[in-house]
Amino acid sequence: MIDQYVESASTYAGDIDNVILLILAIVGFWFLLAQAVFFGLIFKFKARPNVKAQYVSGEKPHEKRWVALPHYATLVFDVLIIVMAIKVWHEVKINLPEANSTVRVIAQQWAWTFVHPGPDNKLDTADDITTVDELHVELNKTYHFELTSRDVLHSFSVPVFRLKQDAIPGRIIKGWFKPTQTGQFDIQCTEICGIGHGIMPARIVIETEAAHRLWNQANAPKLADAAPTTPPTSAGGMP
Amino acid sequence: MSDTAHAPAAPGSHAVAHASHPDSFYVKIWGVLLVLLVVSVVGPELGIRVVTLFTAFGIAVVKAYLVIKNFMHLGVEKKYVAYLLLTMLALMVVMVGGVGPDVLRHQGTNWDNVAAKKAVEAGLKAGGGHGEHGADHGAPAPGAASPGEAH
Amino acid sequence: MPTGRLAVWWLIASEIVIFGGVLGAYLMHRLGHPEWANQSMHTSTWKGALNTFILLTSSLSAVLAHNAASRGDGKRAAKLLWATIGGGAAFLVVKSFEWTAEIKAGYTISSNTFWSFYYTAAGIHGLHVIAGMIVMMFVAADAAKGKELQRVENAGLYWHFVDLVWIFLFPLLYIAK
Amino acid sequence: MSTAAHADHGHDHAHAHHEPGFVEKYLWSTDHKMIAMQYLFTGMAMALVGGFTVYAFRMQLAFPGMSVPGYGRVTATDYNALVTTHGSVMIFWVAMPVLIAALGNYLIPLMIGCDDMVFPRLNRLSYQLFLISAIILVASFYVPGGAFGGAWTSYPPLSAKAEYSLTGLGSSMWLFAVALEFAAFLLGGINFVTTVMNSRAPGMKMFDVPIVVWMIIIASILFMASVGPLIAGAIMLMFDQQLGTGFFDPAKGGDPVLWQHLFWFFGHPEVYVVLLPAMGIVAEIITVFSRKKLFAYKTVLYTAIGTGVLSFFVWAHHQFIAGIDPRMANVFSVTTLLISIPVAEMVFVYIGTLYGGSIRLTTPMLWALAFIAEFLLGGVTGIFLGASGADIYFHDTYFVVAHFHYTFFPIAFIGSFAAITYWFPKMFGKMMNETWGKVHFWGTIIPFNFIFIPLFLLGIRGDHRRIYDYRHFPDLMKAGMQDLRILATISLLVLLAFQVVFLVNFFVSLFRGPKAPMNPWNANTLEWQAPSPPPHGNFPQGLPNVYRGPYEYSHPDRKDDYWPQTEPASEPAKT
Repeated sequence: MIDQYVESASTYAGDIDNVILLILAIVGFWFLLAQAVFFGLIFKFKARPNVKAQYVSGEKPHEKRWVALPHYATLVFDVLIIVMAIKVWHEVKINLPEANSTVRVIAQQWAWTFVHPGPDNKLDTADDITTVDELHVELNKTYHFELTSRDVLHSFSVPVFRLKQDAIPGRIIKGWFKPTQTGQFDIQCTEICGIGHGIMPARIVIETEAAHRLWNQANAPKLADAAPTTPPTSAGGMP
Repeated sequence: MSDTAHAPAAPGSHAVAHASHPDSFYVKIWGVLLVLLVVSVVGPELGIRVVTLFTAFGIAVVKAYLVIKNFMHLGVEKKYVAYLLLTMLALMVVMVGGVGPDVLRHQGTNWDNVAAKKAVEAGLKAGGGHGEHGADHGAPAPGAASPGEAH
Repeated sequence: MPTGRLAVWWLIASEIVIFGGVLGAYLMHRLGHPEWANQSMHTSTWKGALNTFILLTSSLSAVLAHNAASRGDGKRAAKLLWATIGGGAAFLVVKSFEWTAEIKAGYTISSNTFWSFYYTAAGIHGLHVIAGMIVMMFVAADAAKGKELQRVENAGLYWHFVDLVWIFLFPLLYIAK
Repeated sequence: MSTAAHADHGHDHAHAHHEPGFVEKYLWSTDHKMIAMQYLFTGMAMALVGGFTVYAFRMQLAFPGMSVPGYGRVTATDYNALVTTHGSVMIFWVAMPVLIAALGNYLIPLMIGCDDMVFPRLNRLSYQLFLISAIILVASFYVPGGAFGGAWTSYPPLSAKAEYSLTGLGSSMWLFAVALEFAAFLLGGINFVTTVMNSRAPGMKMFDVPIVVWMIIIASILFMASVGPLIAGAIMLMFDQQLGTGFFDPAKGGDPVLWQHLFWFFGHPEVYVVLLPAMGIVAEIITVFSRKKLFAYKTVLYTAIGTGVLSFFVWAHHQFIAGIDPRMANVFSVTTLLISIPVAEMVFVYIGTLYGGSIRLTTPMLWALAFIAEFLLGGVTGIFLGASGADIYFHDTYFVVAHFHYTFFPIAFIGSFAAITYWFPKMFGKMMNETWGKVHFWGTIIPFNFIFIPLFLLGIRGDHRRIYDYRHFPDLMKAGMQDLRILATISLLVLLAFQVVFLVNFFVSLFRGPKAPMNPWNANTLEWQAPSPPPHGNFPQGLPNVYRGPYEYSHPDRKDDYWPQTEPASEPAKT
């Protein structure tokens, strides 16, 4: 359902969409049923002259059953939803698959700094590529990200990945994604972070292997002037 | 909920309503509390961790029990008051239980509180010696603003 | 149960969660920060112990006041309440000497998170001491005239609770080093 | 039980031996009904503040950069302050005072058959603290730097440091106002609980207490039990702001996540604090207007208590992606979905109550039914957010905004309108105009859905919250998205315009309405056995005795389809 509106560009985007779809199907059915019963009762039992309302205490077992049965149904469907949701949660947030590469994401008021590992695919080396508000990743490669913030809370959200994680100053939070579609998409800050919260957009650029190699070569700092242009530890509480 | 000021009686030796305790009874309780206070101050001086914990916090619980039972007369109060107070305490346990994994611990699944770890490390290093601590008070604990040597 | 006493119990219940919030937060930080031992060693155990003694004793006079009031002896209840108020005042005097010494030594509320908790927890408790003293002044004035004797017990209950909080603050802030 | 209480507080308020002056009657009163009116009118005034802020920032969203008529250009700073104020005002200064304080104060003594609260002066103090807090909040708009703009959750470090928020004074005023408001409601809650425990009319047993009173009591207890840590947190945050401490500052050894926990440990029970009284109001109204006994009184009560207890175990679902340990999210996901069971059960019970009834679609009944219909949508969309896997996508999008407005709007407004239209005859002794009441009803309900259904769609498309201008995000300006924003804003304007109908109807009925009889709806509960409006002391013919539960409608042994709680069983049925 979601992918009709927002592209699905990561391996787990489809799984999250499926959980949402499952919940939609379950609660949608019960919602419509409850509304149908509700409006049906209102029309059926509208006041008519000389018809007295029934006296039902709702305390007798056969009356209580009408509440108890939907109650058990709710429990069963709750369990189903919990199982599906937690499965996806583990996939996205708890289990990190082996990474091909790691990027560092540093949030601050009101910009994103992305540290790419560069041609040698290692962070904290001289050829790291640091960009502002633009993250370059390669198609079909598993990435880890290390997320932190320099000042207040921010949130790293990539809607096409269905990924969202708050950045907290003083903490490093790890996560992963694997892009499955090339293109340029929005990165949002989804945690209010001051007056510039609304002007904190960034873009993620997902490239093919060849294009990414070219970008790496074009942007990697020349080793001669590497030291001044690549601060290995900017003031982000990063290693 | 009845009109009577106090529950009729608790079983056993407290069958008498609390108000009829003579003054000397409360003085005795006070004496016990003072003895406990002395123990709780002296105990930690021994420097044994278990003894410290027991004398400091175990005795605090005993003191609290004595005050609640005898001075606040909870023993002869309506039962629901005790349940109410215990519920509030239980809620605090729930809160600490829910918050602890994030705040008490400094790392967990896929996250690492580097600022707190650095603060611990720097604090322990600075506090190695005893005595001249007037000097290090002003220095702010290092944190996220200055990058760490985390891994 | 008389309405006044019932209300005091509910008040105490809601105060438990307020102190529970501060102390729970402190406890979690304290357990995660072993280096705070280097700060807490600068608190004065004997001043804390003295204050514990003062509060325990004022609790005794509060419960004796209640005993007097339940015998209908308003005059004695009022005297004992004033003794309790005196205990509260003595507590505050000790506290102010203690804080003055610590601030002079450079340990202020913003030096370090341990000291922030130290001043905040003890400060909130101190405000409760002051509030209890003010309430007891009104109750004592009435009791001396033989009026509203049931309030002696209610004020006493609140005072015992303030004492209880201190019983836990003392080991948390002073003894655990 | 009542004797002790009455003896205890008899001295607290002189029983009007002299004619009180204007100030004493309207501003310094200790009468629970007058204090209820003070809360009601303050709440209505604050609703206008909250409505004005939403008008200004929705206009900015639909027509970015325009000069909003009556406000001017909404800058990024203004936008944040407006959003923050809207959230805090609607929850703390509208929903809480109207649903709990105003209705609690008005209904509790009348419905349990006593002459006043047990602590009338405490009650007055509670209102005064509340009024001061409201004034401080509004005043924060006029201080240098402007009002606080860090959202109603006030997460540090943004809220803790002026260099981040740029509203040093505004942040502190906001925080102080909120803390003061909590203190006011703590005092009020203690008063409610002790009153109901000690001052019930003779014969009124536990299960004879009307559900709305039970709900207000459970809500007050929930509030008391949950707000403590946040009061402590507010003091700590205030020290962070003003004294330079570092409780929530990682650079000083603190932890910003702690505040989130303290906030939501209160914040989630708070949802039920306002939900339960609204549920109680609906229970009263649907029984009266379907002439039915409440289906399974005890079940309603137990589910309410169950909801209250469970609500203390679910708070961290607000923080799934906020940096808590992801394993804890599993625990909170389970508890969150479990809380759907008692809440759903309550709704089933209300639907069950309609069965076999004789339903009269009066204005209050329309509101009560609309509450159920709209709240259902709010409830089921909560499942998406409580399920951790789905929440990754929906967190902090407009889906969340739409979800909680589908719960809070029914609670704060539909519930309040139901209560006001239902108890108006008792409160003011005048009948409200039904026709205009229905015009207002449809003029509110229809645009309400046209505001928030588009917001659900925007949330699904990835619109995130608290953004003052979406033109910075190319993916959020795709075809049709701005149209949805404009649709929501236009619907809001329609909804706001129809509130004028309510205000006019309210005040015209208040001064010119036909006189209300004592029991215009043929209801059972005790307040309808007092004159309309009740005088000081409530029951001039003497405090009532209670002989039965509150929902004995259409009893087969009786000719009348109602059976007041005060009518002795032995007397022959009235004809």
